Amino acid sequence: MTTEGRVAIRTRALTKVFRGFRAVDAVDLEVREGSVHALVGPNGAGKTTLFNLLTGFLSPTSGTITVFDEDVTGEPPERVARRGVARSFQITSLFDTLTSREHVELALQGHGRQGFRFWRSEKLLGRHRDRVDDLITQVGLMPLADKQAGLLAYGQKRALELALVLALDPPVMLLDEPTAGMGIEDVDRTIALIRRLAAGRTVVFVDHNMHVVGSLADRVTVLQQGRILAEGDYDEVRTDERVITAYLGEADHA
Amino acid sequence: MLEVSGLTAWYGQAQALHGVDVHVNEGEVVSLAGRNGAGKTTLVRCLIGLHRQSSGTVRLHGRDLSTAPAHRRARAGMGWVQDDRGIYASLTVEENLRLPPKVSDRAWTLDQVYEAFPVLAARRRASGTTLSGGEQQMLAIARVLRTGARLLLMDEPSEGLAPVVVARIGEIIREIKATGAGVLLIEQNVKFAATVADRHYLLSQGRIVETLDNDEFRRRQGDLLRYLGI
Amino acid sequence: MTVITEAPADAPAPARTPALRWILPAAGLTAALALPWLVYPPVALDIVALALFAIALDLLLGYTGLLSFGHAAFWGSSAYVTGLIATHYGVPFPLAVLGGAVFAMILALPIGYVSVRRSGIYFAMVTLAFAQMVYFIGYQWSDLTGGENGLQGVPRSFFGIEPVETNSFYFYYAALPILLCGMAAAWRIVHSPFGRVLVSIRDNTPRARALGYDVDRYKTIAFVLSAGLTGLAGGVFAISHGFVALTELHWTTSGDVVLMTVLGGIGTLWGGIVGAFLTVMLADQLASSGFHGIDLITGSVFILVVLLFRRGVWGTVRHQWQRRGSARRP
Amino acid sequence: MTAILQYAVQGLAAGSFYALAALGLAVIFGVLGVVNFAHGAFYMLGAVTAAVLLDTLGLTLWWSLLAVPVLMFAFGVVVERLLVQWLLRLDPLYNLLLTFGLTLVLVELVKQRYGVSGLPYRLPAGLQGRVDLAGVVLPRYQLFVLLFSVLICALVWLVMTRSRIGMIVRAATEKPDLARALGINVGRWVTPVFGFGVALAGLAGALAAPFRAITADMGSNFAIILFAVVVIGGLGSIVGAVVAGFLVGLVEAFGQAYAPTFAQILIFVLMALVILVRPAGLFGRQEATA
Amino acid sequence: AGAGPGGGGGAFTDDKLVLAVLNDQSGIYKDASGPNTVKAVRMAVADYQQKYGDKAVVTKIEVTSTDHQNKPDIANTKASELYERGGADVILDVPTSSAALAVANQAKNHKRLFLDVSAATTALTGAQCNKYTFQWAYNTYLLANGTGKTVTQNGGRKWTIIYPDYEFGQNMTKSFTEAITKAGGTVQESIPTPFPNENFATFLTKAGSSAPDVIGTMHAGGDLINLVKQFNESGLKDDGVELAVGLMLINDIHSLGVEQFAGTLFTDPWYWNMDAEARAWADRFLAETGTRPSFEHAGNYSAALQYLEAVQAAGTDDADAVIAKLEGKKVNDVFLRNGEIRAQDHSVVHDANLARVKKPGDVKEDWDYEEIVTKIPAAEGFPPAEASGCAMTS
Ligand SMILES: Nc1ncnc2c1ncn2[C@@H]1O[C@H](COP(=O)(O)OP(=O)(O)OP(=O)(O)O)[C@@H](O)[C@H]1O
Ligand SMILES: Nc1ncnc2c1ncn2[C@@H]1O[C@H](COP(=O)(O)OP(=O)(O)OP(=O)(O)O)[C@@H](O)[C@H]1O
Ligand SMILES: [Mg+2]
Ligand SMILES: [Mg+2]
Repeated sequence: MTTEGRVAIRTRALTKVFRGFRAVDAVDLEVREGSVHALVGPNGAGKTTLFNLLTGFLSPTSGTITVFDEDVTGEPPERVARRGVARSFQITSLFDTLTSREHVELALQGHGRQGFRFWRSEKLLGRHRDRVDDLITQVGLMPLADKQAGLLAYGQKRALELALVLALDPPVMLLDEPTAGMGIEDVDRTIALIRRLAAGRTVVFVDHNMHVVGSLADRVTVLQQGRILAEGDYDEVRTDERVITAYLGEADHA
Repeated sequence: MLEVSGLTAWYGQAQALHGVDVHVNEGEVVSLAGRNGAGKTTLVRCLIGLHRQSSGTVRLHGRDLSTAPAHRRARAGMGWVQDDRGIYASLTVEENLRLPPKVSDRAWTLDQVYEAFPVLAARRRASGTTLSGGEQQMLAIARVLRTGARLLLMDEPSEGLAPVVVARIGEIIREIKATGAGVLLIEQNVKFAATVADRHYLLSQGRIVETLDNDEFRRRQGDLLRYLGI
Repeated sequence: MTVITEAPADAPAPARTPALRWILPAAGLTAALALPWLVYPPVALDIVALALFAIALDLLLGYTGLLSFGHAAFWGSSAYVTGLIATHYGVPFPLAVLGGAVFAMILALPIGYVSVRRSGIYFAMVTLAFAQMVYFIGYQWSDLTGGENGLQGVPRSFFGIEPVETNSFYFYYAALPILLCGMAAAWRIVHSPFGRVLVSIRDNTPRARALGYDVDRYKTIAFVLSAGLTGLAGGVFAISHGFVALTELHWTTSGDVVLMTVLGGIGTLWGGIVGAFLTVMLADQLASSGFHGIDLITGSVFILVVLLFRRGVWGTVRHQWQRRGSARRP
Repeated sequence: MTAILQYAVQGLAAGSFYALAALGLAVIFGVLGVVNFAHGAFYMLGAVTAAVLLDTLGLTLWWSLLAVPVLMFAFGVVVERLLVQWLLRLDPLYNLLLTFGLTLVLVELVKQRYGVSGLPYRLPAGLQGRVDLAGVVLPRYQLFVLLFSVLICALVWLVMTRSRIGMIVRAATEKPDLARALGINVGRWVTPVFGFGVALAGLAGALAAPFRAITADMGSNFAIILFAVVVIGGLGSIVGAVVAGFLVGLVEAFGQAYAPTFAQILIFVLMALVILVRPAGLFGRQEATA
Repeated sequence: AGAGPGGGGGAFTDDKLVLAVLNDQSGIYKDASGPNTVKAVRMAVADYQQKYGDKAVVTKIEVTSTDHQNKPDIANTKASELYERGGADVILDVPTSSAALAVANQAKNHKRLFLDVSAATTALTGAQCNKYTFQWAYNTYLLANGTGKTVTQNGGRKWTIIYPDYEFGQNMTKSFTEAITKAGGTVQESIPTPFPNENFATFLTKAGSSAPDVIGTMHAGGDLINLVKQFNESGLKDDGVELAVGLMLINDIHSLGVEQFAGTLFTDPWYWNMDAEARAWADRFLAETGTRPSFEHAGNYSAALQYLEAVQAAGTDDADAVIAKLEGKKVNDVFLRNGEIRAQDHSVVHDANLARVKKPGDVKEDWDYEEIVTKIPAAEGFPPAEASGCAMTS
């Protein structure tokens, strides 16, 4: 708990308006360094929009974003990514003609500006082989490592999506519904994986699976209609009356 | 109402389905479970007529639809909720709802839809794909209800939905069932599947390996989890 | 060579046997050396120059997913600059060509910088618009370019080596290395870490950005590199012909070269050579065949290729080869 | 002052051709996702057809304005069934290339059949002469062209945005598979829409016959400007195509009046500016992420 | 010269003479010269053979035809190939100035003849002239001087010129302005237009606003037709404004119809119905091709015929010897009236005509479109040799 004081991501009065519709409305979010922070809320609460703002895919209507106390408001996605903030996508987003292996290589070479070396051979990338194999094994795609991503089944794509983020080895990871579309066994494996990787990193994730939220999150922020409805640890939030009516419903959610 | 026998499907030279036999009765909800890549999506795409590299017979209400094109199958009463939702960006929410033709007199009216999903009413003029992931899922379900299809093929309808909404969808499925329609439900969420479905097919590597009724399914949950990874 | 556009489903891209890796370039080189014995040397040179042009275009189209409908701007402006340098400074032609290529790259920088912000059909339109502007400048600035009449009488000086300067047969061999270097450069770019990034941008731009790639920068660099190679080809072309016509800047030139690329096969590099060869030979044969209406044939070929052999000539051959290859390996 | 007014009306009249043809281009793009490079050739065919009808059957412009769109519609249907439909699911690039090839063929065929110097055409008497509107003297025909095309544009816009047909057509093109699965017979819609877009281009051509050179090449330069028009208006945007069509007409007219040397390049400068400031065009839907 | 060495022999490379027509057989110049030019050249060969019979110095004469598709690069490569591999002794025609200039360069490099007919740029006989290149039929100076001067003298004093803003149009405008001013008229305004261009409404409004007697247009081909149509529609004609055209071919009138052009003034270097001799040849041409000849067809016939005569006189196909026979020769034939092949600049000067397009009612037969207003003597139509700017080196 020594790292307590540092804040990985902080937003101040962050607002995004789409043609008069306030998708994110004056959100003050604080994510501590080293924590695993869950973002939950009803559909359309603004979670993905908030992710898009944090990663530069949308620029805010007003408000500021800082990453480790540096202002990143309005920076383009690649800049934000190079500051060590990596994200996964809720709707799967891969390179259809590249194989799983090439995906991971691509993510790995991003560092160190190797990407601009148009005069070098791509065999240069062979040096990452061990890490690539390791990452692909971790997400369980080893048998499919040389299959083009466009030909994978949905769940397999989700796994690859995760591998890509892991490959960036980022200090801050933003995961948008990392377990959506996975079977329970895979979900549990993914939870274990995320937990393992979370050590020494900051993770923000969105998930509708309360099992996942419960097993991973140190802290939970509940959004509703673009605003923060509640915040606290899992048990606090889960028993919060407002959260139950707005989001969880009456049923039992283990 | 739906009888499928000997359904086989390929992707190029890779066989994705091996002689699948499935049937759904009127007023019955049947779930189809299996781990990622088992062939669930492929199966429903074959049923609706979008995966052409397949063979086997598909009958609906005794009518042979094996060679019918997709739009004919839809007219015959099949409704499909796509796994990636398939919302039209070039249409507004309301246009998305108005689009499908009515195939039976049980088709939902716009009012019914808006009552069941108030979010959609609020965003009716928005372009379809500006909705959030979960809202799009609701729209996709609502859109099929607008046709009044007698057999619904739902590919992971609860994915990405807030628990309250999942519960609401469970209710809707039961309502539909009460009207005598049949539902073939693909679900990863075992709990949800167990609460709405009457019968369960387990699909593994393109084959139906078991058919279970609800009690059995509940009883063997833990065992199935390990065995099939669902 | 890894397969980029259309790999056979399921089969991992078959590894090239080492023998094949050498056979193909060797065969290509032999063909290039033999060409002026088989066809009229200036025509042979047109083929090789346009092949490099098509390859440069493929670098953008096939590997970055950007269809430029304005590459004539770089081809033509390099031709003019090369011609002007050769006329006014009398330097050996490779130097003049280099000057032209550098100019094309300088010109491509602002154009690329602006254009790559758009993709798909918009990119094609923006590049077309810029090319029209360049055409217009070439057109209006007739003191420099000779306007409609073209830049006539470009000398072909080469260290005073008489045969090269006056005989197009020897000139071909003097110019060939420049063009081959250009092709080798294109090959290298495609098979570099940089090339890998280009492909990822083509497939899914937002995702590439999320991985930290400054997409616009990559595209701009690709654009400038492509323009440079195009310029190299345009410069040699100008020297070979001894004059530069305004048509080199016209959008139809861009269109012709897109045809060559598609005909040969998008995303194959080698296809550019095949496409250029077929197109040039076709035009050349038809010119003296007594058949009037070359566009009838060009157009029909275009339609047939797009409808029936979308992979292009080279792409289809390669595809068949790989199918056979993977069938043999169970 | 009257000069300015005069230029404005002339610009709008010239813009009518762009607006009509661009409308067809936009409908085709919006609905099929096809960038129809052959649109200029269809415009040319419209004019040639009008000239041939006059020459062989003695059909005057009035009849041509009816007959040409009908014939061109049929022609468009044939082209779609024969060629375009095979590429609908692929990258729009392929159809761009296909129609590029088609343009070459069509232009060449007309050259072979009717030569290169052009075909004669005569205006019906009712449209000859000039009208004087408060000091602005205009050829009567220009005025007619302007009013006629505004009318057509408004009609098309109504159909595409307000009718069920428009909705179905948009859906069928965005996700044809899904539309099928929803019970819509996609094949039935796409073809007529393509034919309709072609008919609009043909109509513009017929309208141009009395005061443009009717040659095989008349469409090639026109097509390039047409692309600028739809890009300015926003590809696939119906209102955008029309507004941009008239706008480009105006820019052209005033450019010609006050900076003749730069008149043509002005349009491309305008296009570049629009794309930079509003990437999706004046009326286009913004792309997902910039 | 008289009878040369009879029946050929070593004086001819490959024992034959090759006349190569290089022109646009598919593009915009197809109708004006194109394939029918080849037939005209064949007619010249036949006439030569008939005239000399056994005395002809060469028996084997070939006429080849090549399509440059209106692309200067192709013209350039093809010219070089024709000289090097096709055994061409002379290249004929070559429309489009840039193509003709490139071919002239090849002629110079290969030391073989090039007789330009269809390209009008004065550069061929001016700054870029060379020993092996001749310009046979016309140039921009002739067009300007013919039309500009004569129309002004006939009363059209106030001019407005509309011209396409490129080399050809600019040169024409300059030449016209000089000619008009010299004849005592004024050019009130010269309006450049883009090229190519379809919409001339604005330009015509502008041109009409200064109430000129004559609007002069320097456009050609499709642009010319656009302009004429829109001129007619603008009603300027009713205000008494005349239209004078810089370059017009009879095919333009044919395709657009006389009524659109009726009354238009222009310079025609040669008209098929201008006299009995021309008409007789035009009848033969009609029998061969099914249409009436343009001046370019006749020009090519003349160039081929005079070339053959010079070969006959020289007794060889050696270019330098043939040129020696051509230079300074005074000629009269079907096409050339008071013709002279000037040695100084290789411009072939001759009398031309100022023509007016007939009214539909006056047309008596097909292609009977022109009425000759006056003759333009060679000395007035062409610039004096000293003024050409040609420094004839080889
Ligand atoms: N377009 C395709 N080409 C080749 N193979 C494919 C294609 N689509 C799917 N497959 C393969 O077919 C198999 C079945 O895929 P399908 O999408 O039906 O699985 P699923 O059971 O729906 O999985 P998920 O739960 O992940 O959605 C998988 O192994 C997948 O890799
Ligand atoms: N580009 C856009 N234009 C207009 N409205 C938008 C746009 N993007 C998102 N919205 C709206 O903003 C709201 C928040 O969307 P967002 O995707 O952030 O929700 P979410 O919390 O991620 O929901 P889910 O859990 O369903 O994915 C939604 O109502 C959506 O319709
Ligand atoms: Mg979301
Ligand atoms: Mg699935």
